[in-house]
Amino acid sequence: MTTFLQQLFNAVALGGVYALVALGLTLVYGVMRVPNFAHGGLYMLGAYLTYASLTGLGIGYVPALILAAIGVALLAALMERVIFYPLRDAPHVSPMIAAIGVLFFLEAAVQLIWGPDFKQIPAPINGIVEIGGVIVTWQRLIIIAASVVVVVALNYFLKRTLTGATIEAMSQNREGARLVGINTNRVGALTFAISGLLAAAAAALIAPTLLVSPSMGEVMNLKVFAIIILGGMGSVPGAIVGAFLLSFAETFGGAYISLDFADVIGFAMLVLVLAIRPQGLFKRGT
Amino acid sequence: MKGWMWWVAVFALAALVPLFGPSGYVLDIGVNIMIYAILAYGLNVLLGYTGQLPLAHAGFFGIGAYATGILTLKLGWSFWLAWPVAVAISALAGLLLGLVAFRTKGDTFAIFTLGVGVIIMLVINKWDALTGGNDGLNGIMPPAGLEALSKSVGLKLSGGFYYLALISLALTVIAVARARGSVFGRSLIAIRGGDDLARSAGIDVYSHKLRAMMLSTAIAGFAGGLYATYLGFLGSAATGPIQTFTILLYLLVGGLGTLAGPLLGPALMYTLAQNLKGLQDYQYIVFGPLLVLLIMFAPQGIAGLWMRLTARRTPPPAAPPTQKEASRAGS
Amino acid sequence: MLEVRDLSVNYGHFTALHSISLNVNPGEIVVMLGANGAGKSTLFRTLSGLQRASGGSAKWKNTPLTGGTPEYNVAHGVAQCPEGRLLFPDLSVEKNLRLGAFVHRKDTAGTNRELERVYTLFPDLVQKRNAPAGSLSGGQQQMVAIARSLMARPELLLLDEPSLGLAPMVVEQVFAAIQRVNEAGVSVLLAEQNAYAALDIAHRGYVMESGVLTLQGTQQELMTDDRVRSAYLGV
Amino acid sequence: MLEVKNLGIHFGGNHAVQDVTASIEAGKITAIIGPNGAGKSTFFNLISGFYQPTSGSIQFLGQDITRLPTHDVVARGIARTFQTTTIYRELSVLDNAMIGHRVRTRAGLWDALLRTGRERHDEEESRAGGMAALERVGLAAQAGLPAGALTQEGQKRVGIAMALSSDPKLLLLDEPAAGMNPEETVNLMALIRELVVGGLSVVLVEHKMSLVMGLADEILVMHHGQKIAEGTPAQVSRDPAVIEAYLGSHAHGGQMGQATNGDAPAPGAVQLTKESKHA
Repeated sequence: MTTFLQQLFNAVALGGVYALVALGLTLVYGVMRVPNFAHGGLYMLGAYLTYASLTGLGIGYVPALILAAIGVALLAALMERVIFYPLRDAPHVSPMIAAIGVLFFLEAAVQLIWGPDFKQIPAPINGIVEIGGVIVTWQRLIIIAASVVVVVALNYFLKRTLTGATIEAMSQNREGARLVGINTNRVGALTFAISGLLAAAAAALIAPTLLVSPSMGEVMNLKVFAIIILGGMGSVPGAIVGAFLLSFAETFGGAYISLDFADVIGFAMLVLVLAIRPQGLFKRGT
Repeated sequence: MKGWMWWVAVFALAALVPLFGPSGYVLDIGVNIMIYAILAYGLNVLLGYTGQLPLAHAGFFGIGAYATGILTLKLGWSFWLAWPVAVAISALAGLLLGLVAFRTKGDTFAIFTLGVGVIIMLVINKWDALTGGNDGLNGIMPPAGLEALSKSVGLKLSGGFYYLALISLALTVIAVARARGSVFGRSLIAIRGGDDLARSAGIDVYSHKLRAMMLSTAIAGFAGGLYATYLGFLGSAATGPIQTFTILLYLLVGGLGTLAGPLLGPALMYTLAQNLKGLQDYQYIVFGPLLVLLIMFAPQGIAGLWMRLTARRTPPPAAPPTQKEASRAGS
Repeated sequence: MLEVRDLSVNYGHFTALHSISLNVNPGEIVVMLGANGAGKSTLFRTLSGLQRASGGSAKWKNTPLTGGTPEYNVAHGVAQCPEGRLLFPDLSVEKNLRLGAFVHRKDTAGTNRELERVYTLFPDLVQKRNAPAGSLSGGQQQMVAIARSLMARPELLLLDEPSLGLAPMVVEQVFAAIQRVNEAGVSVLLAEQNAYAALDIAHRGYVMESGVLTLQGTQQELMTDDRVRSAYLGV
Repeated sequence: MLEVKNLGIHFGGNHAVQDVTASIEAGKITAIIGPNGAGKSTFFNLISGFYQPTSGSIQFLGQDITRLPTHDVVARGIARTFQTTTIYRELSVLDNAMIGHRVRTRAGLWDALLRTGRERHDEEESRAGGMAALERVGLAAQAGLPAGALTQEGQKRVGIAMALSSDPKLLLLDEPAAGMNPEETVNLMALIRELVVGGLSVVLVEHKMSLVMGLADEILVMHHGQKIAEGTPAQVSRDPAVIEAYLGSHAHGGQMGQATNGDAPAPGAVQLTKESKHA
């Protein structure tokens, strides 16, 4: 039972991080219809910017997280302007391939600047807490709390603010959005910025629990794509549900079936779902 | 000069290379380029001709390579038997993937196949008992008789491998050219223009896509078998998405949907990568932006640019060759 | 007033609009009649800034409508309620309406006032205000679409095929609503296939065939002109 | 030759086509007309096998083709074109036509790789079939040009040639005059007539009434997903139900003699109670 609860905590924390990364990806897909393969690169960069802010600038964990999030957000918006916007009318494989180019560029650039070795980011609060016999690290609690806060904030932004509504409006009807006077170019850039922000925040949150490396974005990339396909591409609730489905499958599959094959289980689930329901679990109407 | 005469000339020149007694290094680059080229030809069948972006390509390369390795090492088969069987296994695996994957289209197809690509790599990486896991497979032998044959004509084994790769490449080019120039191949081009249009033209889109997938993955497995016997050892890294993306880059540079592109791209990019020695680990600092610029400004690659230039220089042709198609998938 | 002078639109080699000139005076409902494919939607898309003109000009008061973007045209008093409605189906009715006032986003009080006004114009929408727009019936969705474009507080409303796919009873309601909108001071340019119903509420009208205006006249003149029928039925 | 019985399809709760029964005669030009959103295109997509109907049946030359996939429908002898000019612009005109002949050939991947006799035979036959189709539409001289280099009208003809080279008995044209200038439309009408004289049957969906009235032998009128009238152009254009569907009725009681508010519903007029969102 304790092991079970232990795993449950791990799964929730992991699911929170997956959700943050996947939400940005699904928003971008909804608004721009671009599967942004560079998204994992933004996540990875977020971890490195956090690391650099901590070690280079010597600032605290929270300011470092914020700085990294802002930096990556700006870069993502730039990417939209310079690459994806010009490619909006190109054949659909073009933006995908361009995004792959960006992913590798980011990876190589990070490796050039910070080297190929693993980096470690110290946890802001060390130690563990015991909750009802279950031992949890503070960092996991921070991850869970922070991801809840960010998801709630994002939800508030999308549902309660007019700017947030423009994002939803554009993903539901692009031309309708133009007709009410929404500048769809600006919304596109904004959505990319938000996706970068979320990815970097997620990276900064999870970084203290793992080793930071230039290739960490690749695996995450594949997982969040699996998540948004599972949830239905462009669907916000789908991304959250998909994130937890994957984290639970990985965590419990890893614990009770085989740790070696934890990653395989996630992708196998994806393949299985798609084989049965090619449109994902939450089909969007557009 | 007619199209096929260029090819004969290129292959004749390439065949002369070992006779001048080049270093093993030069021959090694040649073999690597040819393996990559074969792989790119396979990708081109699906991406360039059929308009589908499969991101599990290196996985099938891995299936061919590992099948060859396992059959020769663990079952003691001769390479000459294991290789064609490995090709068949890759084609069959491609069929299985296609049966499911072609229920999806466009972005979802790409991402779905990417997921499968990762699974293939992970399974190879984790299935220690069969694949050697992280340690990989070691000690795969060169093809039986290749060394003796090479010696008998005064070459080293590396020269023998060079010719083996060259013949394999020639076979691939012939196969792909024939497929493209056929009734079947025309239907693939039709599918590239859009499923609905192809359907209404009376083409059984699903079955054509499946066969294109099998040809594509068979060629990938063919390259994989060659790779296994040439290198002698296998690791799972060469079977993952990174490898797929690398081939994609090579193909784009060379020219998507062209017959020369899958050879030109690897020839140029692999050589370039070798010469950017200091940059080896960071080659994507250059290649990443290059990929972006290519897809934005020259989506037809070198072969496409060449065709556009020559087309402009010559007076308006009365009947341009039918193979001169643009690479864009939209219609 | 709306002044369209020699407006042309080409799609590649195809001429969709051929040197169209027309005007709409303040306070008028002017109907643009014509069969499907005559070029009405192209005209509307051009006036709202979605489609670039190939030649000629269109002005609302002194605002040029052909050079800019939809944002510009909406902000300068010309809103389009498009064919097919183009609502945001998963958003609530009220959110659709609030987004309609996007160009006045700094003026929350004004938007709230406007919201009350459109709810009095379309009382049916009040109880549906929190329902997703996509869940409404076709007629109600059309009401939402018109209301959304009114939220931009336009002086000129471009209404493209508001009766499309609606049952006659509902068409009647929609047209009554258009009349109320007009009485509230909004000029209306209405593209309609449902010629007689549209003429009932219009002051004047034009008939478009294959991208050319072939007929114009007052309500009475067009009502009794057989050429209107032949514009639709070809005989 | 084509018998449609109680055909219907709904997307979600929306009945795009409902309970349509009609028969299309061989050797004639049948036009399907109706106001925007009437379900014409959906009906068209049903008979060409693009959509699977949710009710009813379709028989072609006495055989049931209701749920056949599109390529089988083409093989049985029904070919279609698209509303927008969808052809392969980067391929030659002849290649476009040859693509349409695929359904009459059987050579597959193995034949291609091994250059079998069947491959050579099929290739030869595709070429001949493609050229024959190009001759029918008057493009034989342009066979070698890239299709994208042709005029809009030429590209339309390429689209028709692609359909013709599958050797159809029935040709479905989806808004053939869309995007065409008046003089091009006239040429196109002449072409369609020639094809019918040559023994082909044609069904077309079209908005341009001048084309429909001048060309069609039979007209089938749809409104709100249902058939509301059928007959010759003269009959149909006098039919009150059609006039009402097209021009609407007066919201507050009409002044025009013909289209009064429905005191005397025309025979065949449908009960317009169901709302339909246009598909």
